[in-house]
Amino acid sequence: MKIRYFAWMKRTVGVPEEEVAPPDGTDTVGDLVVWLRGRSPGHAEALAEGAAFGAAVDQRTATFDVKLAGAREVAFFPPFTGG
Amino acid sequence: MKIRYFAWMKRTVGVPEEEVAPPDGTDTVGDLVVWLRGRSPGHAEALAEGAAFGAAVDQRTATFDVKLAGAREVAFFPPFTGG
Amino acid sequence: MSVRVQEADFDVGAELARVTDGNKRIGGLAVFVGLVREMHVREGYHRDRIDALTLEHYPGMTETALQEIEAEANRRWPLEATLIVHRYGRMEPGERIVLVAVGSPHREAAFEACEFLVDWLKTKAPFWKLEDTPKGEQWVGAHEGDDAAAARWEKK
Amino acid sequence: MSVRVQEADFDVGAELARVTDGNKRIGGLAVFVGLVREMHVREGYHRDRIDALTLEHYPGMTETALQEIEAEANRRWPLEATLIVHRYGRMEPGERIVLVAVGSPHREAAFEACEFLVDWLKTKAPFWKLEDTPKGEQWVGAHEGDDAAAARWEKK
Repeated sequence: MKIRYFAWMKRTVGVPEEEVAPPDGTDTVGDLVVWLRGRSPGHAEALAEGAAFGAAVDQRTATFDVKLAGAREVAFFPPFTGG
Repeated sequence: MKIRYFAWMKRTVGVPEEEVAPPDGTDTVGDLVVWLRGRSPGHAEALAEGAAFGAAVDQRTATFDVKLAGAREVAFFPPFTGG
Repeated sequence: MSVRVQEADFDVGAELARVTDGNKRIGGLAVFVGLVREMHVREGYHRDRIDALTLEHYPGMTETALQEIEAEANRRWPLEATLIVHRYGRMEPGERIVLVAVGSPHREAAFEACEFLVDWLKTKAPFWKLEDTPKGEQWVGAHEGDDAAAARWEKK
Repeated sequence: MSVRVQEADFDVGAELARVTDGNKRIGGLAVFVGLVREMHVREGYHRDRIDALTLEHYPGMTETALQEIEAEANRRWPLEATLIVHRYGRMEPGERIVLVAVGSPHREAAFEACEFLVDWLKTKAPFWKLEDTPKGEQWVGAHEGDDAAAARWEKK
């Protein structure tokens, strides 16, 4: 599964993207966030509880209860500021 | 005093503009309308009571109670339809 | 602030460039371009095909009226730049009639002022439209919707 | 309907001509151009001078998100043409960031749909702004006003 980070989260995590193989039981976006926090202090900071960030599963905005089943790409990013 | 007519009023009156010398006592735009009606059947039709038209005195929109004192140009026209 | 009344068509890109170029305080530019439609569509009234539109105006008064409308928009909103270009004369379907552009630091002010200018110029500037249709010429009547749109900006 | 995400600047006049040319059913074209301001002005937060802005986006998702926003506008209003062009990359004050254009038979629909598109793309399309200021780089935070502006279009 490919994980992508955008804007300041990319800098805090330290990489723009990474391939990961989360353990069985990582069913939802929320589960994945919890698991990713353990990968490095940068991950823990970027994905901290209470940090304002959203997610997309296969390029569609997803809430943290969305199931990961079959997902190829999950992205994390701060609130959008385009326009 | 110059009188100008616009849009369909110009065609109904028959001229785009005319010089007139209304009699003493023609104090307001409304007085002028009444007096102009007597100039021709075209005037009477264009300026008929109940017809939807407005006026401007010296190029500023004016209601019929506006005084003519010193006015050089009075215009009559149907409601605006620009834009 | 700028107002122009002219017979010739205008170049939208060039006009807008003049509005914004060199002003780095504009964050949002709201623009309206009014065009001649090939159909006259007014709520259930008539739906005639239009071959051409002729806009008559009151030279002198028109410019003054547009300048007053523009000044009012600048009093009501914090604007960096405003432009009104209105054509007169004969135009065919697809041709541009009017351009209104408003630049402001904030997009909300730009949008509101642009709508205000379009609504007010329709009811407060001395223009009259004559349509050339297959049934002959006919003067466009005032549109109640335009009065309502203009009225929403009247100060209570 | 058309959506483009690109690094290069766009030619407003040429883009708008493509939207309206050949379509004689458009009576009103409402347009918004977003530009880089030299000052970051957010309610009492900070007022830093901006030397440049860098827009990051999520290629692929951005195009999909903009197409969905555009499709939603076309569902809500009777539109003849819509266009969104959004840039990414580095831009300096005065440069254009985004163009939104909406053509409709009716000016009210054109204005409403244009405002809707601008409000929604600010909160629903994956773009992030990084400001280059005399104090260093800083990511632009989400603006509560943008959320409120977008929320007014949410169906009850």
